[in-house]
Amino acid sequence: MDDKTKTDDTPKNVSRRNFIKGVIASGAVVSSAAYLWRSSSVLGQQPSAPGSVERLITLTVNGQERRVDVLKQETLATTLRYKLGLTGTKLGCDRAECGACTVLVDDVPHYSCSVLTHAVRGKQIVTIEGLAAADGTLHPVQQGVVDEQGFQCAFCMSGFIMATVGFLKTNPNPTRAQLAHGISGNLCRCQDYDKILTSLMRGAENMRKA
Amino acid sequence: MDFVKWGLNPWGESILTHVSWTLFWASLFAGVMFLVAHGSYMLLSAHRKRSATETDQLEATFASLPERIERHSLMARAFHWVMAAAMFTLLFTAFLPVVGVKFAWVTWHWIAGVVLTGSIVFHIIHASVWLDFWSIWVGPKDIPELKAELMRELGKEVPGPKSGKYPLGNRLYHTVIVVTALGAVLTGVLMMSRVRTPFFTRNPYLLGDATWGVTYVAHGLAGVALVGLVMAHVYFAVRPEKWWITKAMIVGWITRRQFLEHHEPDRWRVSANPPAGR
Amino acid sequence: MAEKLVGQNYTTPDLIAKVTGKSKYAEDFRADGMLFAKLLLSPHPHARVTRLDTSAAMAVPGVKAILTADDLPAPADAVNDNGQLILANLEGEVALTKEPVYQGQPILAVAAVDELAAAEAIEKIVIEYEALPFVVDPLVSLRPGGPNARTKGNYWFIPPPPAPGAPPPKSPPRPEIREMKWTPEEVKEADAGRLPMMMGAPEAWAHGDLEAGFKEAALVLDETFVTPDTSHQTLETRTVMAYWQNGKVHVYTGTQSTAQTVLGVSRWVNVPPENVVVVSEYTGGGFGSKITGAISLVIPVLLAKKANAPVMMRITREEEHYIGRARPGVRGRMKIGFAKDGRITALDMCSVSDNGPYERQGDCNNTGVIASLAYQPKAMRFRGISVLTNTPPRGPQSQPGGTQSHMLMEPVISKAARKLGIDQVEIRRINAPSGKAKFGPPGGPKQVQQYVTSAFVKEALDKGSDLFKWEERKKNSGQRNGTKVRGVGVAVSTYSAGSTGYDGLFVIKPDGRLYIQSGIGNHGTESVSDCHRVSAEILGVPWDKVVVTWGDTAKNLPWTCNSGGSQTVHAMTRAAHAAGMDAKKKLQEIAAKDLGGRPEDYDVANERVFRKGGGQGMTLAKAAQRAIDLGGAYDGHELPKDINKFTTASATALAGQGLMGVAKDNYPRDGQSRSFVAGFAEVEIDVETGKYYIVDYLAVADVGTVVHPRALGGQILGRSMLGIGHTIGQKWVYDQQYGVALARRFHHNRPPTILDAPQQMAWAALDIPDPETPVGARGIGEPPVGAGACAVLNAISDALGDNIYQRAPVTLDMILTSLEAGRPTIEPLTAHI
Amino acid sequence: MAVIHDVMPAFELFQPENTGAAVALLDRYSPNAWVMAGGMDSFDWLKDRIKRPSVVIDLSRVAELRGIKERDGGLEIGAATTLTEIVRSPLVRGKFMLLAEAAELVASPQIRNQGTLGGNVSQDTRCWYYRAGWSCYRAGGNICYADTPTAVNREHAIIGADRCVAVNPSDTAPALIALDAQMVIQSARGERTINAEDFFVGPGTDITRMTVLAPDELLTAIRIPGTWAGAQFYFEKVRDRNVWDFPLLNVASATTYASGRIERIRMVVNAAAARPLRLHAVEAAVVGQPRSEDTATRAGQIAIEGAQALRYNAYKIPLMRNLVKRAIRGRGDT
Repeated sequence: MDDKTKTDDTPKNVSRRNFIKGVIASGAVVSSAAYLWRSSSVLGQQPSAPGSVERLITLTVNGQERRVDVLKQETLATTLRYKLGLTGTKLGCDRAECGACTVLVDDVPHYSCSVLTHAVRGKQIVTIEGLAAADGTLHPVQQGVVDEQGFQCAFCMSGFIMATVGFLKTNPNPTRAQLAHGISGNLCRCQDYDKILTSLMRGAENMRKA
Repeated sequence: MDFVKWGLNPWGESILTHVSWTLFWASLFAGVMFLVAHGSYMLLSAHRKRSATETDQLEATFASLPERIERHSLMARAFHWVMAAAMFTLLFTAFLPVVGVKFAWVTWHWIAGVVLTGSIVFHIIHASVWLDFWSIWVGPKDIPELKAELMRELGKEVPGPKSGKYPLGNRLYHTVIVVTALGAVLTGVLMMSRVRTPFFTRNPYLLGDATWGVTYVAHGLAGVALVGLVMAHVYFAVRPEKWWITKAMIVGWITRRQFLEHHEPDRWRVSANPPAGR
Repeated sequence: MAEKLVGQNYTTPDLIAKVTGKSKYAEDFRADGMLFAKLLLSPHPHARVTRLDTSAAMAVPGVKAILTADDLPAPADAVNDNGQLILANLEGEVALTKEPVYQGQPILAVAAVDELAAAEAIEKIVIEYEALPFVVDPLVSLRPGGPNARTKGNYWFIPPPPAPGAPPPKSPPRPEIREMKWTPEEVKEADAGRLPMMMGAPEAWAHGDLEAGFKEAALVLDETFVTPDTSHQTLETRTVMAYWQNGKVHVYTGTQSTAQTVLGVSRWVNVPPENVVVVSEYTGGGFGSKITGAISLVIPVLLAKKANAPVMMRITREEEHYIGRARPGVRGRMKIGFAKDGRITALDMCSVSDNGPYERQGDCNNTGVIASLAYQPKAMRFRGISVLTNTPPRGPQSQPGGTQSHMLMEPVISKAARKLGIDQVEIRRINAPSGKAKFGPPGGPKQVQQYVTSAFVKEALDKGSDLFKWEERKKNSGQRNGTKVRGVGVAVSTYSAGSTGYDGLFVIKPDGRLYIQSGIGNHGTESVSDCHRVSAEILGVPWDKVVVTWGDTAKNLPWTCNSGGSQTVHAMTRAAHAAGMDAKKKLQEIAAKDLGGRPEDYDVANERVFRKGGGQGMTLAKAAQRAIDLGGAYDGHELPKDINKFTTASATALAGQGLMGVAKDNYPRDGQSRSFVAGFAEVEIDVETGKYYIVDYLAVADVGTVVHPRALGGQILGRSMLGIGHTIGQKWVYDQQYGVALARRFHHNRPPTILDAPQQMAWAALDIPDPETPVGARGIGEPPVGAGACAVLNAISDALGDNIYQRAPVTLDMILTSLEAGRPTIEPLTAHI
Repeated sequence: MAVIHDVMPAFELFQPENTGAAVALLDRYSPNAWVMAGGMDSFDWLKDRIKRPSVVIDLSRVAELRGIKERDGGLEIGAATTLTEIVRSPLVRGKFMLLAEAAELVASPQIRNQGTLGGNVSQDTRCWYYRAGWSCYRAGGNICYADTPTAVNREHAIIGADRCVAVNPSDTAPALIALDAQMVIQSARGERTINAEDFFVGPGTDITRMTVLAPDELLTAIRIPGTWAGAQFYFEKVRDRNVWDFPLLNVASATTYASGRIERIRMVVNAAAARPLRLHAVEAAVVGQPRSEDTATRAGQIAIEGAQALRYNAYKIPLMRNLVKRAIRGRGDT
């Protein structure tokens, strides 16, 4: 197709033109878990255009500063799962349609599949792994889920919990309907919504007690 | 730069979609170039009427002819101007958006297209029934005239065949326009099945993807070609030495002298009776 | 017993890992040098690859290997458990192909150091196709001259059963595709918007005197209805990571059935079971689409072999639409005779199911079987055909065929009740199965129907109408309030609920703990630990001293049922009970040996085996140590002869570690286990927009003994929601011209969100033990689906009348235009709109 | 060449700190540059590998594009202000509740937390034929796959279709038009403001674009005049699922009353055509009329004059009639 004009004005070999050779960031976790986007190798070695972002950046995740090598087009979910080894954040659709990848960015729930990692430099990122205390004490919302045996397959669970924790920061004492609305950006295919809502309401209650 | 644009159909197959609009600019440019070239050439070109003396002799012989000789019947003229209007509407609605003048052009375009189609159909019938159908076509019989015309272009005063009712250039142009216009019209009629018209329910699947691609490209090529052709046509229409023809296309008649100056009486036989006030 | 476990809530052993994000699903595993696979999908619904050039793709830096159909093992014959030779299906599904039969079917896969390189490589592959005739609507294929989805025809031929008395064939005939078209009369019917009663349909059976039944009827209704095709859309796609080590293939994937997935992998990859390791600690939902994993797993497995490196194949959401399975949509024609009291005297039923392009689906025939069980028609005739189409492969989805059956039948029964002036609960009561109710096609040498182990549907309906305050609520049904109209609906639903004959395996170790091996899949039902509480309860071991091992076939798991068809709680509580009793017997024997007396003088409780009525005894820890000393059967060095070889291998590996409980479920069972649910719903519809909300929903389950209340409640309401999704919006959409999917994403297919769920939901269980199984528990996974779907369907028609819908989902556009026109407006028969 | 709809191709990423820098980048790199604000529309195109910009300009660091401030009696809202910020803003809720209501009905909480007002009004159509990456008119081709004898076009246009039958999916756009808002647009050529009503274009005029934004232009702010502050507002969105789904139809209106009669009114519907439709005829017909079932019914009838159904979207005509009716009469549930 290179010799034809695509009607969407595809610039030819754009990836070739703009792909930047990168360095694998040092740091045990990063390099050992730097899968998926590891190859700077793919095509082209042209230098970055002036003014564009650097690839080696520092993220603040669950209170820790993490140096990591990030591609221009890399999403936060990819960085968390494949470079920082934080696989509690799930990819259910990769298209902002299911919420399984929900994390907190400066206390606000976001779909990490639809956030460029470069866009969260200097922000506080919290994932499901960052909720429980160092001694293993569960976050009140996590405890609520345990108390009520919420969720079934639980692939959506970390997203729901992060969405709840974020929502409770804006409304710590919600009605069942308000909480449902607050976490409505999360999909459960086991469709266990009733039990999920019960357990997260319990979580809200635990938080108010704590 | 490619001359055609490609797209993908739902099966991921490459399909033709349009001609590249660069061809429009090319055609426009070609038209202008021709105008400039021909214009400057004509400054030096030999004058190609019959010599006055020759004409005077003829006038004596053909004194019986009426003062005014009908060149285009009202019908013929009506057709010509309707077609011209349709053609201009088509070209402007087609190409103004291309040059950046945005407006809802499609309805105007297909309506004008319908008018053009209708007038052409009328013209074909009219010409084949009431007019000397073959007088407009070129053929082997024209070779002597072609020779003569070329000699004259080279400034030689050659005797011998003058044009019949329609000068050769005129007829050559007609032939080209017939091909392109028919191309545009036929493809255009098909393409109307892809927009909403009162005539039939829209069916974009009338033809296969590949056939449609060819149809759109053909329509585009004919369209851009017409840009140049129409420019040339208008140019000749307004040239002083062709004014007598243009005038005839408006009023319908030419003087006996103009007739004798430019035509071969035995190739364009004119009846002796004067034109009724048609 | 010291502690009652069965029937109590508890915290499942997998929950802490889940809430902290430590639980590992397939895509969470990593291996050094792991490559990433990307798929090239067919853009054509049916075509033949005429040119394939992968050289440019291989040249992309980072690309390690490309796998095509040529690399797949040929379909091999197999031998089943009874030693019967099963001939390979030569037209069956393959993971990669050069003759794609649906758009989105994988053609080849590229393995590269990262997904970016793999994707770049895919785009560099030169591939050309020759388009072949295709069809995405089964009815289009049934029209004379209509296209066939497969070159050989449009349905799977069903060989006639062997003549009575004739010796059974040593192997069933090889599956075969044939062509079937409508007769001119049937075409006329279809043109009139009615599904033809296909007399020549391949799936055909009957019982009772149909003619007499219709004569007896006071009311005869003849209706056509269409159910949607719905993707399983498990939130975790069928992602797989695989590698080879010392000749063994290690497969990390989501599956509903850990133990039996070994056989699936063995068959698909063509390696002996003992060289297969399946790791599936957590599975992100299955609903029938991952019963033994998925055939697509052979792609990373074979790529890993070809590239000699671990391969992760991350399946995208759009890819999941193509290879992720879906429920077949069914078009049904139901001619039903009702007596004055509402009793169904005759049911003449024809179902046309969308089979997809590959293996024959059972849904079509099940629509008849389930109707015959749930509504007990005095006489019934069933005709059905599962038509091959060029749409993604179907698979069983929670209550396969059952959900469709209820969606076809329930609206007709509601309509009849309205016409006969009978209460909606009453008409279902009077037709309800009870006791050892008969159902399905007559079979066996005597040509008799099978029957259920027990059924308490009337009890469920009664309990439900009390809890739901049915009598009060139905008064407002159809009452208009401003632009809003309310409606109430009730529906019954049933499905299979258990199998038998599997094995239990555990060891009591000298540390006094009970180490239970579970081959059950962990896909959210919690049966992976629930079932085993039976063993602990028999042995009086507190739950905090029980260690359950699951999710890795290298960890010595017993032979276990598939988690499909709601078998598990029934089958595996029986196995757990058998193993528990085996251990108890061994404890009693050890006690008798050491402390004198006869084994039956001893009892087991409170982590001890002791002489009945108090007196001396020993701790289980001590007994475990003694078992090791005694050896033989006690510590697993001698094993029962009747257990599965899979269990034997595992038990042998565990021998000598303590007192082993190991046994096969040999308990008798008279009848087929079936569970039942009665669903109740109230809806509020805005007649100016057609938009409706489900105000309240209740489901009452007849599932025998309740094992784990919270898990049961989750299943009842969760599966009900799956059904409700079928009614309120889930569907497929296909473009007929190109045969390609238009609905490829969640916001196209519309699985219900938390705000689409009923504003109130409640569940209850009768908790009446099933008499045919020791623990009394039956399965629950499937029956709620039809109850949810149909309670809402019926509530809508109760509010607005019978002229609203002829197909599901019932969306607001359908309601609004039907109200405007005074008749159902959406074409009844067209598929995937 | 084979097609794959996953994995974002590489692009050059710029994160300007201020509007000037953003505009300069746009001037330098358009038409191959892609502006990303919330990215909720962008990521689809990029991940599907259908749009292939060589440069992406991420506005997340341009502080001056965010925030809501009062401006001569009305408000000025930065184009990169998130929908959640708008929903929660006391300024918006106080004067222009209509916009807050519309914004709160967009997609899902997380999308509202990230999606911006500018992005919501500038988003591309959701026609599933166009979004599949096929070369339809809107993609520069010569066909509309959604308006064929077999097309499934339940969510498509009933008004103003010209070859393309796609609709505009925005919920906030009709609210902004009803509030007579103005769009502030910047480019290297300077700043221009345009009425929200004229910001959107139909396929007749430009079949490949939804708005008048040129490739090198940046929508920087939306100004809402005080004109309609505190008026009677009505917003209703009808959709299938109550989360995520785009409108099947929505209606927004602002009305003032004088002595029981309608004094001034602006009414807009969206998802009926390729651009939000201001219902001038309805407005003209109801001004001076009492707020009654009668007036409402007549308004509904006028609204659907000239509407033309496709094969599967006939319901949109009564739906539009009823929504317009409700916009005047109220939801009508007692």
